[in-house]
Amino acid sequence: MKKDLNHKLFLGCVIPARLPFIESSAKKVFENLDIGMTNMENASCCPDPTGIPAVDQTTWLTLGARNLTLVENKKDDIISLCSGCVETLKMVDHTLTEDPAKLEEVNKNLAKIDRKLEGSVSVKHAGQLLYENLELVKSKIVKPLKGLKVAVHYGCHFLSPSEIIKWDDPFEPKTIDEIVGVLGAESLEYDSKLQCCGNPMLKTDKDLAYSLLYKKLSDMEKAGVNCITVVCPSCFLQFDYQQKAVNKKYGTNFKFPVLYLTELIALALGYNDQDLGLKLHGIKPKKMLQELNILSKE
Amino acid sequence: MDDDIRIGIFVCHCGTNIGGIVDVPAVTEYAKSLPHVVFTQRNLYTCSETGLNAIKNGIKDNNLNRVVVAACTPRTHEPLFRGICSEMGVNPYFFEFVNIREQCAWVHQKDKKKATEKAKDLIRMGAARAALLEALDKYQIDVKPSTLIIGGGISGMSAAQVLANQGYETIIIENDTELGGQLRFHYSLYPGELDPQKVLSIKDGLLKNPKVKIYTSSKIKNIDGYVGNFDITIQKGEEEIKFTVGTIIVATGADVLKPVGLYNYDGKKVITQKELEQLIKSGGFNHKKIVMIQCVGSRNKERPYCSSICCMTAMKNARYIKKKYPDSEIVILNRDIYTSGTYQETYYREAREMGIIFTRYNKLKPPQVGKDTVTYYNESLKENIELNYDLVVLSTPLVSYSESEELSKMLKVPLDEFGFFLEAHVKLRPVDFATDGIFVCGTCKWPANVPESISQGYAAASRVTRIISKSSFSVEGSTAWIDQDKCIACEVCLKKCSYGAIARDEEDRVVVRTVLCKGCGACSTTCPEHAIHIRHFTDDQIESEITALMEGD
Amino acid sequence: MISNIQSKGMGMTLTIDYDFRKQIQGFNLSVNYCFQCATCTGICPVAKMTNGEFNPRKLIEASILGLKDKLIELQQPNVWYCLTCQKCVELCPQHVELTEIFDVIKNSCVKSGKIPDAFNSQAITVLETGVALPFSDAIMKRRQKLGLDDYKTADPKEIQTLLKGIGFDKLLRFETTETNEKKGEK
Amino acid sequence: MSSENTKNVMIIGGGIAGIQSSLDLGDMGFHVDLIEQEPCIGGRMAQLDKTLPTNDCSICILAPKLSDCFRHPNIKIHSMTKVEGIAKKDRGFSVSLKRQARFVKEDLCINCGMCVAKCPTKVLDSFDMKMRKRKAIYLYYLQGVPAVMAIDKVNCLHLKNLEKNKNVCGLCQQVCPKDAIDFTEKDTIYDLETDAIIMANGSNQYDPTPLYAYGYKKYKNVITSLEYERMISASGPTQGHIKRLSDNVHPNNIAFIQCVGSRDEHTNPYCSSICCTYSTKHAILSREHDENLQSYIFYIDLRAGGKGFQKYINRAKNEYGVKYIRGKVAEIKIDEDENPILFYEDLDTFEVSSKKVGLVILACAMIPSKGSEKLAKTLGVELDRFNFVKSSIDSPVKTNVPGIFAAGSVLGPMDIPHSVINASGAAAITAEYLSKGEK
Amino acid sequence: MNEVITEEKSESDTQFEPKILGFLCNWCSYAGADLAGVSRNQYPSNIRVVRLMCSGRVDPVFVMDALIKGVDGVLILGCHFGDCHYGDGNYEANINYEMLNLLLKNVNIDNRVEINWVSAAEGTYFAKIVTDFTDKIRSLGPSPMAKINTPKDLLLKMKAIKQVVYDPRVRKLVGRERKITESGNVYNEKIDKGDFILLLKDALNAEYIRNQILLHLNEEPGSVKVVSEKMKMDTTTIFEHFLVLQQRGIIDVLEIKGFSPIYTVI
Repeated sequence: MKKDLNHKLFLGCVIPARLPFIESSAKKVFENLDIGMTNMENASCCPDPTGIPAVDQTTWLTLGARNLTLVENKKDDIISLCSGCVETLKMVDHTLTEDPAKLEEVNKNLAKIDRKLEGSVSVKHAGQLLYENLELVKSKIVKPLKGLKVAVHYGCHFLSPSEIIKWDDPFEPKTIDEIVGVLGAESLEYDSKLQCCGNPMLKTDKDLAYSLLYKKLSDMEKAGVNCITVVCPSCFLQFDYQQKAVNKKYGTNFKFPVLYLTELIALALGYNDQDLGLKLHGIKPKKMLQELNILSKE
Repeated sequence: MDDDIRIGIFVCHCGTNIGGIVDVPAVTEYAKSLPHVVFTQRNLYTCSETGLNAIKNGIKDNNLNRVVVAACTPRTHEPLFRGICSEMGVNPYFFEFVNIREQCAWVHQKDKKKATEKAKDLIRMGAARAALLEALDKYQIDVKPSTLIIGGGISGMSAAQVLANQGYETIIIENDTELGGQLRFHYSLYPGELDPQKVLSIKDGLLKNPKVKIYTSSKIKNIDGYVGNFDITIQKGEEEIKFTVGTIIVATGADVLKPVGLYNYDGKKVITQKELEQLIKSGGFNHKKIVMIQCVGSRNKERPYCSSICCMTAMKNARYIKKKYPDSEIVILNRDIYTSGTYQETYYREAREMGIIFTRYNKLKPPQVGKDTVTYYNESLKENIELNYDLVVLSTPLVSYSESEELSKMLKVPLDEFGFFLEAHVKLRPVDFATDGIFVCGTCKWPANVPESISQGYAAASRVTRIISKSSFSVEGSTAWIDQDKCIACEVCLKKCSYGAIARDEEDRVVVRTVLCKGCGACSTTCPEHAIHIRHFTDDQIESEITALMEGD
Repeated sequence: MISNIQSKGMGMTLTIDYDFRKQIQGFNLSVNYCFQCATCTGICPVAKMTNGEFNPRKLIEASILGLKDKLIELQQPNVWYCLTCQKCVELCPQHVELTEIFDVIKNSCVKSGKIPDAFNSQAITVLETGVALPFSDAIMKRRQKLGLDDYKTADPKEIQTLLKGIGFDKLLRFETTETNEKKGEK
Repeated sequence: MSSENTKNVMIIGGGIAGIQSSLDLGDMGFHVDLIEQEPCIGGRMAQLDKTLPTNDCSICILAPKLSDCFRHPNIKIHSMTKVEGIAKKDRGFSVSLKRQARFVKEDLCINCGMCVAKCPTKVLDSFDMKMRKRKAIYLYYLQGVPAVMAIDKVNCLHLKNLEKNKNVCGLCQQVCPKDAIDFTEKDTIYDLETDAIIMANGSNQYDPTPLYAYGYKKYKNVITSLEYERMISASGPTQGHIKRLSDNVHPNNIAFIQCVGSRDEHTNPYCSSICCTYSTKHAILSREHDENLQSYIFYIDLRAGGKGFQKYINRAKNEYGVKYIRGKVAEIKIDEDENPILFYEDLDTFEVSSKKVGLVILACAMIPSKGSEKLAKTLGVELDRFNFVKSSIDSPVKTNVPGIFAAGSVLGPMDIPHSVINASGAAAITAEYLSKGEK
Repeated sequence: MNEVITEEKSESDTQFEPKILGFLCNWCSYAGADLAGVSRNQYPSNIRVVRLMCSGRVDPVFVMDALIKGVDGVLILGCHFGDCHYGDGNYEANINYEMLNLLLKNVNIDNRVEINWVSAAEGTYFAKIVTDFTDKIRSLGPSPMAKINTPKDLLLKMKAIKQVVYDPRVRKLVGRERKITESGNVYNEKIDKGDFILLLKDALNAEYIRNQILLHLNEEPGSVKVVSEKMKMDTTTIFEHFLVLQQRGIIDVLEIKGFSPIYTVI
């Protein structure tokens, strides 16, 4: 990675406007590791790679390109907590550097708002940034997450399309599992580990979205996990808020707390549920964490 | 050598391999007692220099005329000991090998007593057989250093080129008016869109080469003789030409199936790939919507084989058209695409990239060719799709020429069920016939593309050179011969012989052409009159072993 | 669910729409590379869940042949069922960029007025606010509680100028009422 | 030309192609140096159980050729030898060869196997695809030629300790009845003059480990076709019994997956040509081993262009109940008993289904052999984009270097008949090349 | 059957050791036997091997010769179909074996002759075949022909069979018919011989009876009635065969005793 770049945190839509506790956990972690990070202001929707390009690819490209113009390339790089945002920005960046004609067309449109995109911008998922600083994380651990049995959900856009994301292997990913391991928790294998959480399907067919989620939850149960870790707000929404819906539809009783990766790390770094606002989760992790003495019982 | 039989038996310890199990001293002692045995000896390693010298001295000192070695397997060491015998003036066929290692000591390690008994029996059998062995000579025949190549296509010409350049007299006979074969009808060759003329240019070399004689518009009339000396009669117009050659290469090629009665084939709006090539070559091509249909008349009940070159040919033509007329629309209806190999698959991918449509039809619901539309059942969607066309091109397989039948009879070599020539062994002798001195290459054997046909031509040339690079051809001594007093010429044996080694001679007797005989013995076993004898494996020799076996204890 | 769409238009004879085919190729040439090995369908979670009623391979074959009726009018298979999880893209031995090709098909659906409500409303929100999820007061409070400084997103006006410049708004449906009628037609 | 020919030809690689070229040229009277890096000649064909489409025993038809080579007055076999360098001479080449120490005197060893019985060190046998152990002193394979032992110095106790000046084991030396063991032997480098060269150094099998979706090496019951070839071979590690590596249980059904590492832009874009038919062979043989065993072959396009191949496949369908399923398997998972479960779309029924089987055989692509890129560089021979030797349509066995020719699967994936054909072809072209200017 | 063997094995020192003759072809089965040696596969030592170039060389006459001489079992081993070094010698061996087998059924010796196919790679399999065959023969006990006083009629029947397989007519039939019935080629498709076998059966049966008649008449001239009694068969059948033999000019009437003609071999 290029050390000299200043990290611009691209928050996207879902996290700041729905899941601020993820944002705060992340910021606490960066602070603790003193990785400099400033908000990337004036950003629009990335836009959502599952929604907007379906309506109009040009719009998706242009709007994405606009976001890229917000940072100075070679001096800044974009860090995001959302796999969707990362995918969009990386793909837009890739498409436009590969295809000058498209770039020209996009810039023609951007001109109308006096913006211009030139040169490629480096975009990175926070998960990747943290993995690259794993030694640092290790050194700061004060509360190893002993007894935590984690179902890691990578999610699709964190890995794919691998030729553009150029990060972990889409069929044999290991980075998040390693982080979880370093934190003293145990990552358990489960059958549908690499399957999509089903969140995008909510737009087309709720029932199908639930059955996709149901498959994952029951596999996680079979594996005997006690919580789920994600690296994407959409996945978080799906797991944390739709578990009830699944229980309702299938008469099941899943109650897996969902912890975003930075929340997990924050816990290991010694932050408590107040600091992290864990009570804002759909399924409250507190009790489970206390039982494991990861959170002290007051 | 006088005809009283003097057998020497040498028993090998092979270190402890045999000696550790079989009581070699006892066995050697026993061997002394056998009829005609005048000398026995045991060696630590009969195959070692010391052992071999022991045999030499044994022969010299006791003027032995039969040598029996009881040691390991004849499959590896027989040539060695035979060599020693002939070195000492004992005919190599007077040598008998008894295997007491692989098939005795090593497999009966738990019971030394029985192993020893068995060793004795085996040696007794060997000695009995040795007593009846006959002296044989490797049969030598003169070889004419020349080749007749039947068929002047690319395969035949390639063979001719290699042979002639090595200075061998080469005769090409072609029933068409000029050399070149199917290659003449192509405007380009895949994958490189190479000009066939470049490939055909070897023709000029042949025409110039003094070693090459070419008979065009000629036919084979008669073939007689055998390896080294085939007597050939050919018909050129009115005149008959006779000559003798040492070897023959069959390179008569194949024809492209005319799909009469299939898919409304009319040669105008519905044509074959071959006709399309000629259309393109003549510049008469101007069509926009082309539909090609693969596997027309192949991979069906009647012709259950894949012609292996049609897919590439179709692609070549489609790519050519698409390049020349980018606005043309080409759909290739197929069942499986055959682009096996390195450049082939790339060629296929490029074709798709260019926008040529490949789509799968169903064998059981073949496409319907209408006046100006083709309707087919799309296997990938299971739905009917209608295509407009102004030209339909049918990809038909290569099929054998009907003339092959006649030729195969003259050469006494087999055809397969589709009329293609049948090689001696599908894998290890792909361009040989079972009959010595006759070889096969190119599409008369099986559909092949240009590079394959060329390498087959080369291969045939190589097999020929093996024979004609020597002045004579030597044949295994243990062969069959027919006792004419007993033979009633019932010809049962004729059909038995895989090598065409049995035939009627000029006096109309059924005789073995020793040159061609491989000595397997199938003929003898079924000869009703017991008139056929197999040298070195005679009835007496074999029965003597059986008798000897029962003479034990 | 999809099954009733499936039942439509079976057994009819389809014809190739070369222009539509060119249109798709124009957006993404990789569609040509497909040789129908079906790896995509084999790995597709939705195909598994719907036993092949949603079938990426068929979508590609139909795209190669430019079967517009099938893809846009009948929507069988229904392209909107793609999760964009990209598993097919990862495995495709011929590097066919299925997800992007499906976007092209979806775009054509939108152009012919066939945009699912959820997509439509998300698009409208982005057009009007610049973001997919606007900030509510409740959220603002939470952010403060968590000690997060407020976060300035793009100026909606700028975004509107930009998107209207592209004609994004023309693609969208602003009265949800006419939706159903539209479905009825054609 | 006369049978007393003074010209030399060097043939690199003692597989069926190299053997065929050697025999043809030897018979023409050329002196042939046959270079083989393994202890015995025979190559891939020696590893095969049966050959298609006749299903005749591979070693049965190969063995006679092996001994023909060994006994041929004009052929010299250089086993355990590699090409190190080459220098162009005015006529022909001077090639420097490296002969790896065998530590067994070829002229003395009588292959009695007493040393093997005594040797204490067991090593995974590469000839048996590492499915069985051999000793540190070993015969490369039972029917191998030259039929003499070799010691692999990496594993031999004595040799390993020799460096540390410790004198241990040496049992083989003690028991050898012919004093054939020579621990003092060193690797030797020597030059050889030759007038022409034929590259016949063959090909390798693609290692499917990177294809995580198939879980090779992760799942015990997912093996490669060459491993299966050894498994069904009567002289192989399981004496020809079909067994799952996880539990040695005989499977009831087997799946064969085509185009593993071929027709795939991620790995090898080309078609490996031979897999459709050799998998069919495997399926037929499996059925002959056990008439209740059900085989499934998953394919994209069925490619059987060779002589009798299509009929072979029809036979497999009709007489051996082999099921051909069109559709590439997308991924493999396993159940608790390590039964592989395949996920795929059946293109005949459009079922998106999964199938549980006892054993999965990956029909892996043929790829250029390990050394071949290095060798080509040494010889200055041009390779194609897949690292096979580059040849042209109108001269299929010539390389870009005059006097250097190629035969067999070094030219690209091909079956035995094709290898034999262009091996003989290369022999002819070589003979032609060497006769130039003489007449 | 297996139990029988194990019982026999238990008192192994006194057990009967059969003499077994093996005909092996040079290219596959003999090589397989060698491989058994190289791999040290152990098997009973009873077998004695005669090496031939091809199993097609195994003349049924050899086998009969061996059996009459008292060999307890004969094992014929060739290449698998399709492997034959000479193309199809093993088919020859097989058809000859089938003929022999049909004839030997008449005297219950058929189970003492076996044919099988071994490739050069099947060392272990070779050992197994030999072991199984040896055990089988051992369980059958010594060949009746091996006994010092072999039953006279059995000896005569065996001689008759030897003459049948020696007989030109039968050899012609076997030799010719196969090619006709055989549709096989090197791609070793199965050959359907059903009808041919039926045909063969009748022919063999007839010749078997006729050759017995000849052997009886060789001993002493006799009438149809006498010979029928010796052969325990009905006079009409025997009479028909007498006529055939007479037509062939092999036997003729010597004299008329009472009303019945006495025949003798010319």
